[in-house]
Amino acid sequence: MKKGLAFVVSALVFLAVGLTAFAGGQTEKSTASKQLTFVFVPGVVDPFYYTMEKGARAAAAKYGVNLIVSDYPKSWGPEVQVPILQATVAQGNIDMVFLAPTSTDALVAPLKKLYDSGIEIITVDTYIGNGDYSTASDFSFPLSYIGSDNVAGGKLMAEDLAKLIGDKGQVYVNSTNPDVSSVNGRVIGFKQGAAEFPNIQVVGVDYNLDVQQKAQEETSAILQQYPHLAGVFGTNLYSAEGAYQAVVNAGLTGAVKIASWDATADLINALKQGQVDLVLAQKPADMGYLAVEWGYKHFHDKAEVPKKIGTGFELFTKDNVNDPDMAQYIYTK
Amino acid sequence: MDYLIEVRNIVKRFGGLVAVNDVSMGVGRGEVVAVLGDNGAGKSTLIKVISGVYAPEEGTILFEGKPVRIASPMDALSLGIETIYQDLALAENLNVYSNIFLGREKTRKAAGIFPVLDHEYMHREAAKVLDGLVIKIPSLRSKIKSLSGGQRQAVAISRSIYWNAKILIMDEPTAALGVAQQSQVLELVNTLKARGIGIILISHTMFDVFKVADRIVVMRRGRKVAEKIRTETTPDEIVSYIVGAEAV
Amino acid sequence: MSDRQAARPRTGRLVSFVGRRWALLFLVAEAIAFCFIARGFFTLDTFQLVFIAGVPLFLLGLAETFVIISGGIDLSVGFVFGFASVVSAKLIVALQGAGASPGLAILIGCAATLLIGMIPGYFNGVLVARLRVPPFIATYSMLSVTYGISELLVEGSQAGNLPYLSSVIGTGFIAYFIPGHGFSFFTHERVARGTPVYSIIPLVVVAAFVFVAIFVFLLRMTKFGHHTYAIGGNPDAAVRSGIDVKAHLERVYVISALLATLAGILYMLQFSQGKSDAGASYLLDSIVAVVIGGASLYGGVGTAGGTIIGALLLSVLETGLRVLGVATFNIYIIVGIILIIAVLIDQFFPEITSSESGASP
Amino acid sequence: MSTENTQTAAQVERRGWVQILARNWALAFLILLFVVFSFTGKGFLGLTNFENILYLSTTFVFLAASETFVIITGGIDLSVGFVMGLSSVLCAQVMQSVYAAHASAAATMVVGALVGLVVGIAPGYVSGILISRYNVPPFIATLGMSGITNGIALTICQGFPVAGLPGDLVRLGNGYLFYSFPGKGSRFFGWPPGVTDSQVRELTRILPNGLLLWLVVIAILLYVLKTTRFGQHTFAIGGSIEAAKRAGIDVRRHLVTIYVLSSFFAGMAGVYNVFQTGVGNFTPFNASYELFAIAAVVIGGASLMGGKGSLVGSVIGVLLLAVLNNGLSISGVAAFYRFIAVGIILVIAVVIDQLFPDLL
Repeated sequence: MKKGLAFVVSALVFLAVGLTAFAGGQTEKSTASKQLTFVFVPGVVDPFYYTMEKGARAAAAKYGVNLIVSDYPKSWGPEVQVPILQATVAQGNIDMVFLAPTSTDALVAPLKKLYDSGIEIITVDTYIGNGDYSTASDFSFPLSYIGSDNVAGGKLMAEDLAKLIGDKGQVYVNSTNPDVSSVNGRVIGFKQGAAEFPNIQVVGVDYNLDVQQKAQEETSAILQQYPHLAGVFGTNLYSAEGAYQAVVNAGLTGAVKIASWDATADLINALKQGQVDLVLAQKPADMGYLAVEWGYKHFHDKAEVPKKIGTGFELFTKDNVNDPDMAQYIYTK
Repeated sequence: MDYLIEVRNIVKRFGGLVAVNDVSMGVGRGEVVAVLGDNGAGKSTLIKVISGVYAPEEGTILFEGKPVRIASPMDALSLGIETIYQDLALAENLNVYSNIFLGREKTRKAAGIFPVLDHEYMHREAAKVLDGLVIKIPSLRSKIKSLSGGQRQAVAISRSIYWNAKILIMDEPTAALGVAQQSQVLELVNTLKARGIGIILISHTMFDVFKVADRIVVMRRGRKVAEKIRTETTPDEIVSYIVGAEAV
Repeated sequence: MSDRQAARPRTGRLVSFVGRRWALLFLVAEAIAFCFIARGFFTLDTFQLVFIAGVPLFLLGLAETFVIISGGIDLSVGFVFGFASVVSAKLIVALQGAGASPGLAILIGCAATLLIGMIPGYFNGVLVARLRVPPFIATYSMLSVTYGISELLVEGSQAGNLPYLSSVIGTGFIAYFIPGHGFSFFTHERVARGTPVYSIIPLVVVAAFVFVAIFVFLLRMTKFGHHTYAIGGNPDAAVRSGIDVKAHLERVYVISALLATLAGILYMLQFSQGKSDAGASYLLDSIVAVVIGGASLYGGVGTAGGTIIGALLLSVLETGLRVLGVATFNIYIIVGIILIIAVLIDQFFPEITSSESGASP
Repeated sequence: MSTENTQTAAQVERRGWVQILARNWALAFLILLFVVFSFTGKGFLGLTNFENILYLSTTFVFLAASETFVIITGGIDLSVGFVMGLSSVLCAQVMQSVYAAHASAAATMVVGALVGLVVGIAPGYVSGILISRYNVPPFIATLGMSGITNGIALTICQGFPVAGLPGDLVRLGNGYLFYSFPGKGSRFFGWPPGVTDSQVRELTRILPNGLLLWLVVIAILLYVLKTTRFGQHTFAIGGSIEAAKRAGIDVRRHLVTIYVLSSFFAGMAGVYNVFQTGVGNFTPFNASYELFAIAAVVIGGASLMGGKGSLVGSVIGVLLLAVLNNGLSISGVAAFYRFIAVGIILVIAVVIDQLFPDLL
């Protein structure tokens, strides 16, 4: 009984504390002259978003924006990201949040709530709803979607990989997680691109759930099943790293061409050594930079922000990999 | 003599082994019958037949003169045959009165609908039983874990007598107890006897047996080899039956 | 009362008091500390955030409390959670496709899922109680099976396209307060952007606490709860006292699955999706909450209140660090240390748990 | 009496046959899987594929082997997966620094591997002390250690794979002992001269280095468990701690050694992981490597109650799960069925254990 009593008392104390805060917790809304505060919430802990953060920090320094970067979610999903988002904005006095939403549906309500309280939203890399904020809808409230066109990128990969394998043969896709809209876009784009080559056959798609060792096992199995496989498309760094390790191990380097989406230092290194043949770099740093820059322009210059901003790609091949101009596109820690 | 419970020609086999072979015995009201025997003599199997753990292959059981079927421990309990096992079968994490009422908890209706445990009632009732015993337990809200061996024995016994045990089967009640506590437990046995409860006592300790038993049954290799009135025998004689030195 | 003093000669009153309530004290201390050091922690929103974030832990922790008190463990709760989120999402979408209104579809879908969710629990119970499979293995196999089935249902993807109403419920509050407009319940009128709207008491927390209250009542006050302790304390004694231990254990595992299912449904409402591995990360945390709450993995000891305190302790820690903006990798280290300390306290002050008011009735 | 005896003899004989099957059900099941997948999966039946299965299992063989010792003592080690992650990250981090300081690839690898192995000992020592000296239940002690090791690993690498390591690493980790090419001879540790990239599909590779490593480790551990006093004591403690104490075994010290051993091999798995993938990987927090390892050990005939278990069984358990993965994958069966299959196989394992309690 005593324990129960203690619990009730502490709960009441807690409640009282909360209610006091309720009365005095909110602070005055911002005025135009004060420093802007932006919050960045990454999608998951991964070099891609880290590079994005660096871009954002560069812009924040340039425009004098106070940038708060939230804790990196440890795995991909709204159940991890939403509490981080909400706890981070609890600090108060936030002018804008830009984030990579981890779900097209689940982020709508929490972001709408922030929007209604007067905070502006930009989504980077991934989007909410169908990503089209230009026509009015339940999810069209963000200022902009800044990201690369995954379907177009997937298509690009298919075309370039086709060139490398002489427009014919069997190709295989190793992907991370069917849950993720951006990665799925790459798979869809790749299949569309491959469909334009009558002699190219996509033999399968596997999902490694972001575990490199699994990607390696899956690719090894595929190499057994299709001994004359001509190419592999890895839709992110884990897929690509696992896939090329499997090919290296099978001694099929060169015989099986590897196309990798995402340009980590390790994959670029593998490209230099000829173990990987094609690396697509998105421009995460640009995404971060543009989000801050457009946010600043929105508040400071009352500029009209485009509803969709594409950041494009860079393709690394063995011809340009040592080009010093390309080094900026490598994702770094 | 009128037996409270009587078993006749009980046979219990395990595979090829005959654990209890044609054994008959009985216990009267207010009588203590000790069952003695070496390890493997069949005494615990016999006890388990009476308490409903094992079903005998042959033989009959009479309770208050009428044949009964004891197919499960619940059957035995409902007849008033309670067993206190050597390990006492107490839940150490629960308190004294909870153990006394374990499985037969008293509930009351909270808000007229929900059956909730009636702790007050159980506490009160348990106190009544324990008050009549020699061994004192400081608080009925103490966990069994914090009690001494003798106190635990008392809880186990109170549990049985609260539920109107007519027959009490006690398996080595004094094993693993200190000397002072041993005599307290034996005193408890005498108290119960005075209340008219029939007791079957299994023990290795000749001292205990001769202190409290009225009759002594000796088993050997599954058979009953002797049945003596305590006052008409000696420890030496009983020992010789147990080890089989005296041919029957 | 004097007998209680005698029962613990080694420790003083203060040590014993602290030892018995260390989790609660720790919780209060960390909450106060965050109020001072984390700007924005001391607000109604953050306070409610702690509870929202705690919902899965409250429910899974309570599920685990029943099982652990009975002397077992349930590794499947995390994936029963995911399974429930997938099944409920699929059902709601299907019902809507069959012409049901969103409200009806959600109601029937959730009710049906609560029933379906008990199936894995029943299998766990049968394996553990009837086939005598160790709980660890039985529930691990059920983990695999429910994971596999939910992945099959969504074909490796996730279940979505839920009616907007589900998200309204999942992210809604009981009451709203708008200065100048006063209180309103469940919805609030549209106001100009930037007008402060105070949301009071999240619906998911209410739903969770209704179930928590029911099962706390079941565990604390009823015969059923009492028998759960008895079985965990001494299964033989329970059998000999005429308790149907096998049937009881089956029910314990069904309750565990039921609570996990509810948590999964609330997840589905909150995040508008069903995901097979949505609950995976809560499994160990829920066990940690139970242990911090004073339960013993050997069974027979533990309380639902303790588990709730344990869950709150974790939830406050995590939310507080997030508000602070500290990288929460360290949280694993902190939780690991707290867990070990929890057991060590129990080892050093055994009299705390063996005296009257220890962590079991 | 005589009829009774002959009956029993017949029963014994029949039971004996059933028992042999029951005792080796995992092996029987493994063989069955081989046969089935050979028909359903194109490319399953082949030397390279078998070698792949075997060497890709290396880390899990280490984890299951270490878990076997712990489970035999009646304990459990939930930290192996995260200890592996910590070792992997630290090993790679050290290699990265050393390599960046222009050390040779060989020196880098040796230093990194040593650090990874040594680091692996610490968590086991702490859990061992907690378990043996302070009576913390193994479940809790190792669960706590898994949180701590995971946190340290993540704090060190900030959630990123540790890259920038020498390329020789993966060549060694994924290499073979012996290569042969028809017409061009054969060679140890490298391709026969004259073999070009386009001809690699005909190259025969024998004995992956990973497989070689785990065969050696298992051989040593088998020797320890089967023939030494240490092994005997391990079983004795699992059978009855009290009896072991009375027999004069220093149970506390033995348990500390057991958990150190477990943690050490988890560390070895982490180091090998670096050699296999070429980067240091933290363990994803819901990867459940420890559950996988425990499942393999139980399938291999160990009892979670302690006192029972076999290393060969555990290896068979790992292979059973690995073949299931590989076979289903090659047969084009949706990956999700494998989870269901694993669950069912586990139940079979334990129910068989219940039905034939007198095995082993």
